[in-house]
Amino acid sequence: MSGSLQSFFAMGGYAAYVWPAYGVFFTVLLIDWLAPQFRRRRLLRDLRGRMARQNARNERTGRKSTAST
Amino acid sequence: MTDTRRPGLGHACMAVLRRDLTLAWRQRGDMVLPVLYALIVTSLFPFALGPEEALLRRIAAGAVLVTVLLAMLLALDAMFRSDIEDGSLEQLMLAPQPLALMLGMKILAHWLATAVPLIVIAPLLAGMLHLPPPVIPVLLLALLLATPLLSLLGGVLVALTAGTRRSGMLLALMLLPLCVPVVIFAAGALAAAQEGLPWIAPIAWLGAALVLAVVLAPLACAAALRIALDS
Amino acid sequence: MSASPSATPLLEARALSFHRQDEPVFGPLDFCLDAGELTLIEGDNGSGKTTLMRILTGLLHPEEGELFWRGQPLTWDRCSGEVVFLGHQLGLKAELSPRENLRFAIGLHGHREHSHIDDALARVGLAGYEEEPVRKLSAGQKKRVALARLLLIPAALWLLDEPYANLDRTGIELVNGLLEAHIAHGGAALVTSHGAVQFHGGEPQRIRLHD
Amino acid sequence: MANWIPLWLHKLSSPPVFYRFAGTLRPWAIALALVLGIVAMYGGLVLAPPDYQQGNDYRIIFIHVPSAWMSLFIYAVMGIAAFIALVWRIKLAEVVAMASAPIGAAFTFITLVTGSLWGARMWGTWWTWDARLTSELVLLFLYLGVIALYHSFEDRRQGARTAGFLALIGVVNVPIVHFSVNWWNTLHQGSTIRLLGPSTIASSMLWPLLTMMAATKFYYFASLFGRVRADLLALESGKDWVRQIAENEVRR
Repeated sequence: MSGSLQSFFAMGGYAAYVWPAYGVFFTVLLIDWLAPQFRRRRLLRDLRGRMARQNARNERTGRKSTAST
Repeated sequence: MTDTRRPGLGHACMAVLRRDLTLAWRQRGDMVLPVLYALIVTSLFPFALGPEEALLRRIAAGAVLVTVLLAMLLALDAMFRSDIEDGSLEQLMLAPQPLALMLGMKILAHWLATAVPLIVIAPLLAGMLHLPPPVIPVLLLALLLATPLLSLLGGVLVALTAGTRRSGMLLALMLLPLCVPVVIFAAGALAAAQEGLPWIAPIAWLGAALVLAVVLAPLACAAALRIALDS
Repeated sequence: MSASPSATPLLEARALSFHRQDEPVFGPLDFCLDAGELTLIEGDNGSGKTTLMRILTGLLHPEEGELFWRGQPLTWDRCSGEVVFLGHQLGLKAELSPRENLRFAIGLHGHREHSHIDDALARVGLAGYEEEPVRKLSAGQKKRVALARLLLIPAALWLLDEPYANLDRTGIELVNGLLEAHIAHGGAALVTSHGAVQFHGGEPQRIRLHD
Repeated sequence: MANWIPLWLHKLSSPPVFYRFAGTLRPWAIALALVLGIVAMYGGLVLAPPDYQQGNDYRIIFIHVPSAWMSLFIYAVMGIAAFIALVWRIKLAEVVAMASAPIGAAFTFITLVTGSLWGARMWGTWWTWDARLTSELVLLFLYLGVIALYHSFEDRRQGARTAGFLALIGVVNVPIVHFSVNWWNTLHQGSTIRLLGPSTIASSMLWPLLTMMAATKFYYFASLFGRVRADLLALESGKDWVRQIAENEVRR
C-alpha cells in the first residue's frame, strides 16, 4: 500500500510537473476565496467604528439622531 | 424661435480641427518629443545588439514599428488631458453637434500632430537599422494604415481614463491587448516584403480594420467619454 | 410645487436628489423654471451646487427624481444647443487669444444675430485684449472672456456656476447687467452663488441647498 | 404572460435582497464545488490510467482545461453584466461585473501557469507563441486592465461602468487576437500544438474532466457571491440594512 502511495505521489517521475500545477491551482483559488472574506470583515469593522464615532458626536451635541445626513 | 444661426457640420468640424492644429502648432515643442524619443530608442538597438548589419536588417522592420508605437503611446495621454482640465471638453459635449464626429476630428488632429512626424522620420529610422530600401515604401504604407488605427483605438481608451487622475501605465496596459493584431499585421506585411513575398493581404486586413475603426471608434469614444465623465 | 397650467415650463425638476458614495449630496428638490425667469441657487460650500449644475446640463445622471426639458424627459441630446453652461473651468484654451477662443465657440454653437466677437469683448471690458493669449490674462479677465461667450452663443437657458467668483465690483455689475438683458429677452437663467446676491431686476426665485 | 420573471429579477437586483440570497446560496455552492472537486481529483489522479503517449503528465488537464474554460466563461458573464450595467444602470450588474474580474484573472493565471508546466514537460519549453496561449495572455491583460481601470476611479460606481465598457471592447478584441495570431503562426510556420488532440478521449478521463468543470463553475458562483456581498456592503455603507448587519455581527 505504501509502495503504491509512493508511486502515486511520484507520478511515474513526473511529479515535478503535476503537483506544482495542482499546487498553483489550489493556492490561487484559496487566496481568491479568502480575500473577500477579509475585506468584508474589515469593512464591517470600519463601519462599526464610524457608527460609534457618529453616535459619540451626536451625544456630545445633544442631538438624538442616527445617520443625520 | 430664437435668433439662432446654427453652424453646419462641416463648419463645426473645421472649427475643432483648426483649433487643435493651432494649439499643436503653438506648442510644437511637444510635437518634437515623440520624434526625439523614437530616434533615441532606435539608436539604442545597434548598441544593444551589436552593429552586425545582417542582424540589424532582420529586426529593422519590427523595431521601427514597435518604436513608433511606443512613441505614439507616449503622446496618447495628452489627447484629451488639457481639454478636461480647462473645461473645453464639457463645452464640446454640450455643443449642438454630434460628439462622435467632433471627437473624430480631435483624433484626426492628434494623429496629424503626433503620428505624421513619426511617419516622416520612419525612413530615417529604417535606414539607421539597415532596412533594405525596397521595403521602405511598404513600411510607410503599413505605418500610414497602422498609426491612425492606433490613434483611434487609443482615443477610446484615453476617453475611458478621462475621469481618473493618473493614466500613463494604465493606458499602456489597456492598449496592449488592442494593438496586438495591428502589430501582427503590420509586421507581417513587412516581413513578407523583406522576403520578397506578396505583402498585400496583411495590408488589406489593416485597411479593412482601419475602415471599421474610423466608423466605430469615434462612436465608442463618445460613449466612453459620457460614461467616464458622469461624476 | 405649484405648476402653472398655462404652459409647460422650460425646465422642471421633480424630487431630484443625488447621492455620492451613498452620502446624500442634496435632498429631494422640486422646482420649475419658465422662460424669462431667473433662479438663484444658494448654499454653502459642499452643498451640491456644482453637482446640481452638472446634472442640469445632462452631463451627470441624477439617481433619483426626474428632469423635464420643455415637458420631455431631459437628456443631453435634447437640450444641447439651447443650454449654455459656465462652470468653474471656463473652457478657454490658455494658448489661444480671446478672439480665437470665441471664434471656436461660435463655430461649435453658432452665434446670435447682430453679435460680433469684438463688440462682445468690448462689452465685457476687454477691448484691447483681443489678441493677448488667455494665459496672460488675470483670473477676472478670463472670467470676462467666458462671459463674452454668453453674449455670442444663442441659448434659451444659462447655467452659471459661481459667475461672481473672481470678479470685482464692476464685474459683478456686468454679470447682473448681462442677466437682466438675457431675462428681458425671454431667456431663463439658473445662477449659483454661496453669498447673498443683490439683483436689481425684480426678486428672483431662490432655491436653498442645505448640507 | 409570465411577467413575474422581470418582477422577480427586479426584486432580486435590490442590494439587501441579493445580499441575503447570495448568503444563503454561497455555502451550498462551495460545498458542491468541494465535493465535486474531490470526486474529480480522485477520478483524475487515482482512477484514470496513465496515458499511453503522455504518461502521467496529462493529469494536468484536469485543472488546466476547466480553468481555461472558466477564464472565457467568466469573461462572458462579466461582459453580459457590464452590458446590463451600462444600458439599464443596475447597481447589482455593475457589482457582479467587477466582482467577476479578479476571479476570471485568477483562472486565467492558473491556465497560463498549468499550461506552461505542461508545455515544459511536453514540448521542452515553458512558453510558445501559439494562438491559444497568446489569446489567453491577452485575456489576462484585459482582466488586469479592467481591474486597474476600476480601481483608478474614486467613485466606485463610475469606475465600474467605465471598466465595464473596457470589458465590452475586450469581447470584440479576443477573437480578433486569436484570429491574427493564428494567421501570424501560419506565416512563421509555427507548429500549433494542441493539448487535447482531436483524438477520442477515454471515458475514464472524460468524466473527471467534466466533473471538475462543474466543480469550478460552482466555485465561481460561491466566490462571486462572497465578493458581491463584500462589495455591496462597501457600496451601501450609508444604508440602514448595512448598519444593522454591522451591529448584529458584533453581538455574535
